[in-house]
Amino acid sequence: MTSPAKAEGSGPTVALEPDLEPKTEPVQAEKKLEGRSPGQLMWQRFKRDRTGVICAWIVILYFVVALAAPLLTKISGTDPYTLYGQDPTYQDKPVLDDFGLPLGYFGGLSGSHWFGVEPQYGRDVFAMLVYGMRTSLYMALGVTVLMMGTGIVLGLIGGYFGGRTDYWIGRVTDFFLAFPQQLFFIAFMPVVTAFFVDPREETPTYFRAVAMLIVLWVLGWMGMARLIRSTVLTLREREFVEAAKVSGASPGRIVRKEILPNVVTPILVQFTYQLPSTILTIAFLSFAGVGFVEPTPDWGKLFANGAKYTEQDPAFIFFPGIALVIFVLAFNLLGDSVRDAFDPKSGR
Amino acid sequence: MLQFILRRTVGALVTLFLIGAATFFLFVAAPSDYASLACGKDCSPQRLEDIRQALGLNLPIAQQFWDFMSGIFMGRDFPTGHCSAPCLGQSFYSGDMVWNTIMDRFPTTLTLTAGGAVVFLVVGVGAGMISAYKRGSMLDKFATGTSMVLSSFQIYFLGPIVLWIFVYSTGWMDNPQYTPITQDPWGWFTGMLLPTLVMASIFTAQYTRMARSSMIEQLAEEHVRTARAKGMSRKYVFYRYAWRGALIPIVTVLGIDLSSMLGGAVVTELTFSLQGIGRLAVDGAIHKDLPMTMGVMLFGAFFILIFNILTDIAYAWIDPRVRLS
Amino acid sequence: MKSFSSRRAQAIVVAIAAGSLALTGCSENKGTNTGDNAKKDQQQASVQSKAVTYADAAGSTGPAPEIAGAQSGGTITVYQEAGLSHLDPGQTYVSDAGQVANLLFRRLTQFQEDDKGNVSVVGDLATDSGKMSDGGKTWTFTLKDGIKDAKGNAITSADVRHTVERQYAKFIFDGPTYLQTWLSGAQYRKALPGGGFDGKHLPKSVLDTPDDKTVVFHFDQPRTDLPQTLAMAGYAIVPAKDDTKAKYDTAPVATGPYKIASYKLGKSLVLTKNSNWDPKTDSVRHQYVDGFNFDFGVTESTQTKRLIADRGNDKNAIQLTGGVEATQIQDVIKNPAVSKRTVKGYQPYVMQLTFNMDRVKDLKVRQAITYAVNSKSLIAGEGGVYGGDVAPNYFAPTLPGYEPKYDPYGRLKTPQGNIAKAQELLKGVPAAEKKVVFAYPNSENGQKRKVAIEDALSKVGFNVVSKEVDSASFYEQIGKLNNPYDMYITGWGQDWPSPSTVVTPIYDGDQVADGAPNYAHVKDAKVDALIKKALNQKPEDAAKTWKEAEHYLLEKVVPGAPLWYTKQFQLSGSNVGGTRYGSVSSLLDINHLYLKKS
Amino acid sequence: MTTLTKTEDAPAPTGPESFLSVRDLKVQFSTEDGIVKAVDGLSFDVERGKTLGIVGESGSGKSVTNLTILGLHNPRSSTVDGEIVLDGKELVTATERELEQLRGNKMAMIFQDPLTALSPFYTVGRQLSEPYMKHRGASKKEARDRAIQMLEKVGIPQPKVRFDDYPHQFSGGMRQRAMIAMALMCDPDLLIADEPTTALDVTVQAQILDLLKDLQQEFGSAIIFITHDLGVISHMADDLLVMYAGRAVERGSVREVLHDPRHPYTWGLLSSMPRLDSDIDQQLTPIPGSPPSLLNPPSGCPFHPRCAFRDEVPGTLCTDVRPPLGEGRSTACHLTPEQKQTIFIDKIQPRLR
Repeated sequence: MTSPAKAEGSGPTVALEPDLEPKTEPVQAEKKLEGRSPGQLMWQRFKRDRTGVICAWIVILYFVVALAAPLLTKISGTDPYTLYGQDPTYQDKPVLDDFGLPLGYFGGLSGSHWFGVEPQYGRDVFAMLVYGMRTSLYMALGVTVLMMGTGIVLGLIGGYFGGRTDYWIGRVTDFFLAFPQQLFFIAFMPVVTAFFVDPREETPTYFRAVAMLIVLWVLGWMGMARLIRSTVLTLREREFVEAAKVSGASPGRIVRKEILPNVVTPILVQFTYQLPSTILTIAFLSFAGVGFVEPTPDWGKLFANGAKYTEQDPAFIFFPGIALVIFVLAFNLLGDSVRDAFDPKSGR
Repeated sequence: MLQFILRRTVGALVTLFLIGAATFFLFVAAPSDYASLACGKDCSPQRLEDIRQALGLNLPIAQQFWDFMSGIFMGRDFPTGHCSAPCLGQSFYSGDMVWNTIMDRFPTTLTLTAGGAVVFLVVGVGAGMISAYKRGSMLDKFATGTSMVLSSFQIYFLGPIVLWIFVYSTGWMDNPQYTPITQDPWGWFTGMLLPTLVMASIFTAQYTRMARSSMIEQLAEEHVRTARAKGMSRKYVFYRYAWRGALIPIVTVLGIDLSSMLGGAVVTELTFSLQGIGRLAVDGAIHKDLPMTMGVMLFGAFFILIFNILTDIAYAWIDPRVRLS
Repeated sequence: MKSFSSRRAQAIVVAIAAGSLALTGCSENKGTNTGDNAKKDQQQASVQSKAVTYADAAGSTGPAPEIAGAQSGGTITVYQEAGLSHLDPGQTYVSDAGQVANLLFRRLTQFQEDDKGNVSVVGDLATDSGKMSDGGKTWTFTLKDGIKDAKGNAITSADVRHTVERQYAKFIFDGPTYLQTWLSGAQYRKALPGGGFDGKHLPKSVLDTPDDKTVVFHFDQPRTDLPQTLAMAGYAIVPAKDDTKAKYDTAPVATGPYKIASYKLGKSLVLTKNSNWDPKTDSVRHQYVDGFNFDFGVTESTQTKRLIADRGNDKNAIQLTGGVEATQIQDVIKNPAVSKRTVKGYQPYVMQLTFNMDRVKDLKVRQAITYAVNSKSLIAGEGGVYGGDVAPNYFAPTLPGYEPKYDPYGRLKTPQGNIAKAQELLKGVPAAEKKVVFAYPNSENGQKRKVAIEDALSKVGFNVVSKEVDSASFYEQIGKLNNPYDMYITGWGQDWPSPSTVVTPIYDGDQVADGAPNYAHVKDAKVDALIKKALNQKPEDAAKTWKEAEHYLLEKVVPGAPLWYTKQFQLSGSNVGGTRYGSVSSLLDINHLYLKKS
Repeated sequence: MTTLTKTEDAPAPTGPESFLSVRDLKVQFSTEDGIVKAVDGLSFDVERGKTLGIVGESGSGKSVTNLTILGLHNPRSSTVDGEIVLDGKELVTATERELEQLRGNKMAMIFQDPLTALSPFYTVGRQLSEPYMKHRGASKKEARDRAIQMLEKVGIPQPKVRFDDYPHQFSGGMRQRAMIAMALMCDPDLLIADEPTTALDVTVQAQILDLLKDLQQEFGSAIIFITHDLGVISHMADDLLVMYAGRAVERGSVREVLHDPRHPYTWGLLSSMPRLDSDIDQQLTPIPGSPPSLLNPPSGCPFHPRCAFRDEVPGTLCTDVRPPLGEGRSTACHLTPEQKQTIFIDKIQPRLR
């Protein structure tokens, strides 16, 4: 028993809802009417929304480029670790001037360095960006999914059951919200490293990634939890939920089938906002010393370092910046399209 | 209602105590303490012992923690003088009373938060509502588009550019700094205008999109159509009926954002060289200044807990169906 | 189901907005040459490293020589990123509080610099730089007449004795400890636990005040550097009548040309003229400007931008200890109007890659690393040519006895590392010894240096394991005797211009203890003998012994690979006159300023 | 597509100008699957003081018609043409401002689902007084008294107390009564009741129907009563309109249509309704199949796929030509009047007995 605007008859919902967007091309072919599940309906609506599809492709492209980083750098013949500006073997082709700023046009743009070079060390920006995307995108995706998952589950439970459980979940959320995150970063990492890693061995990058994953996850889910809880609080009072209770549905089923579809909007809005900001939080963690250490390329850090050179060498911020802006755009537009396709009632 | 507030305040106090304990023991678990840091270059064990002795670091941890927490309510005496009721101890690094330092820096953070909130609520939520009201129009596309672009910028990127344009290259405005509103309201306004706008710009995007999507959702509700059927104008229905429903998610996020901003906006303060609470927290951590860190942390936690309670009360006020369990 | 048309339009609108992000920056950067500047630095360095002379009474009587074209009036704004940790002279050891102390407090002796850079020690409160007797074990100082503190009460020998004795009290823990350890040994606090407040005083055999005007110090061994030690800010006068113990740290009483009008900790400090300071008694300081407004919390990046823009009040602004931000050095150099408002010079610090000799026992490994390390990339991280210069040996350019040409490892010829020589040395060295654990502070700068070190050494065949250490407690962690690391970058600077404050603390065998600056744990009989010999010689022949010790260390012991000399590069407002580089403070000479138009 | 016969021109309005006349109303919604013709050429009249019942299965366009009268469709997603004249005022081309003056004032609507139709955020009293204050310019005090008076009239106990309660504190029946009170605040001339009693149990249903009846006498307002419950209509309405697939298929007075139905669909409706007096084992004969999709309605007579008597009509008339609906008492069916007469008497009437 879904929301009140019950689909009448087998065809698409007869428009009791006033706000359906006019479709430009009328349907020519005689379409055989066949029943379609909500999932298929959603997929159909999404496929028709061309901008949404383009953005989906862009986002997939980002993830593919990130994955194919080693391949791409083979083509460009550069790698994110060599210090082209300082390395004696590259003495013959200077890329930096005495102040450590890139020579030539637009930040040292050249045949071998497609996106120019980094001030001071002269590392190849293209290689750093591509490798950086690999670390940042997959880390951010992992963290955001974990954060969202915990937030949604706790938000749903807290909002739906109310009473004692809501009180205790609320207090736990408050505790973590008020938790001194910055202090935790500085104190957490050395303790964990000392515990797990032999003092004379280098801390492996995967260890840092896992540590950061845990830190961001433990300290990041509260916002989502509170947002979901607030939406569920009002939904819980709605009659169709009581009707489901009356019909003997188990709480789990009610939460999954009745409440979850109705909180999709805040989830998607928050998700499209959370992923890009996690990328930049990871950069902040690296500054605070918990995240990735210098030679590991990191998209957020590339963007943040670039910010210092905005006046002297704007090109250095241009490529990571543009890549981030495009990603955020595509990701947000994709979020909107998915949200519209998913939510029958509130079509744009 | 009163019973609810009482129960939640008790919960808040317990949480505050727990966070205090967590911070304290976290701080002690950190690799080094103030004494070893302040001991300086030629630090002999004797000198280390003197510093610890002078600052009371040689007392057992539980004792130190108890002194600190009891000091908040009953006040404490230090070699340099008594520290009255809300006493958060004496900073190791500067020797100043933590409460006075916080109160001295708080107006800056308050201005940033209040100013920022006004901007991102008026501009952000306003733009979100208008674009929901005029859905599909050019205004709607423009508002959503710019909000998306803005959300991808970051303060430490936007800040320097704004400063470069308005202060350094053109000199239209002088350097952003905080002058108390009581002394010179105009100076206060111009001094804090740029940092507040830049900080608000990051939040504006999120509020625009959230206001817009929840407004659209509310407009599709049945009771909105009933109101229209009663002859209420589209604008009246928009602001009276749909708006109330859309408030809930906005209030939730506002509660979290405001309380975190009041805890100090480190990046904005660093970019604009302002002396706010955020930098106190950073300095506290860098200098291993335990009382300062504890003080700033408890100060921030206080706001977070208060705003959480206020948000829950706001839910009940907005939607009468939500019982204050 | 947003219709295709409106959604696509929105995406285009936004793409245009994002496109505008492409800032200009298309002009070609051919790279300005800074070759000539480097040579000029070398000449200026040689000036800085001349030996310090001790002036007699003539050099110590005021008033200080007038600065050509100086005007009086106006207020100087002083920018500083971090707040001052102490104002109590007894607690002052770092350079920012030191500069403020130069304005506020007088001491027995003081450094005097002339325009040609010659440094001498003159009497400040004392009539001369002190009379030495029985081979340097006894020093006598007589106070000038008419010396008063800001409250107007005269300063007597009892105040000098109080200044020394209060250092023994518990509430003083952050200042220098040279004088106390010389007078009463390492556990000096036990000699006078009350710090002179409880009526008990140091015995006459240690510190004697025969009358109101004379003070006599007695030591167990010759202390030829005493006048330079007493010139440190840490030993500035604290009159007994004004001493408020722990509270003195935020409200000290001035004796110099300026006094504190208001002080908001970590935020602002306002200094105004001290009417009780008599110019005729002071041969060093001036009182041209009406006062100083210290503005704390302004980051180095913002300081540089404001001073380049030079708008409004920034015309009267200077930097306290901050320098031109590394990323903006090029903007300053390229613009002549801005470039002429700068002062630059060497700082006393020599950065070196110190080896933990308990672990890195093989001399050949240490020498190979000294050949292979890439100073040029490390300096690039510090901001290029104006951040630092390649260091061929252990003595800083600001140290008497500095030899610019002494370069046993060819660092000046191959700053980016001599790979061939290093590989040759490493032949036959087992793989286990080629694994080195490098500790670095976990800060932005620390991570940058790690990249340079790893890149250079891995080229030569070393397996570099880098371990990050909490940046706040870096020195404390590597200071432990049993630290698990093999090498770490450390910097050490002289406290006053004499090799004794460099060689002794870092390389003296019996200085090896937890927390002691001998991070390399050097225990070499020959070095210890040379140090003892030099400490007892007169400064002129001590210099030769110090040089011999340094050569022996660099060639035979190699406790550390010299990397680079740090340099200071400061900018000031266009209206600030009399700006010169103070070779003692290695900062802008704060006592030598005036405003052109007040 | 079917070959439409010349769409019948709107029959000229006969007799004196009726209070509400709807002429050839067409309402179309565009969805991503195509154009939905919710209402496809509907015409009817309502006289002042009279009740018009509209009957039909769900999906026949009943509710859409009445929302169109109030002009509540989103102009962006729906296209309305044809003519609606209320008391001389043309509504389809009226401006939003004019419509706002009429809604709640001259014409009011009672919605089907009382649970979601009232706003959860405001008290019932306030939602009632809003239209009164707007249209009558009444003060808060006057509106409050009026509202309490109306609540009492619709049979809600202690109206003064309940005035300040919230909708979720009302039971289903009470909420429907509040809805009705809200609609009647400004004594509307036209009252549209969209299945007002469906959500209620029988006893409350009867009270509501009597209430509407009394109010009609008192204010002389015209009522359009939409339902799919023939029992309710027989008690309530004066005239009856049977709708199918967005069109009227039979029109006439209640007596004529219920006792002498002439359209196969109406027969089906009547015979699928249980009667109190029929004996227990009397077989109910539901109409086979399900309502047509309005996306591409069946060719010719929309009912032909489910009509048991289409082979009685010679040739392929039923499947090709759409039967027109005449004026007054008429049905849209190709069967000749005699055929209708005989089929009804032989096959349908015995079942209804």
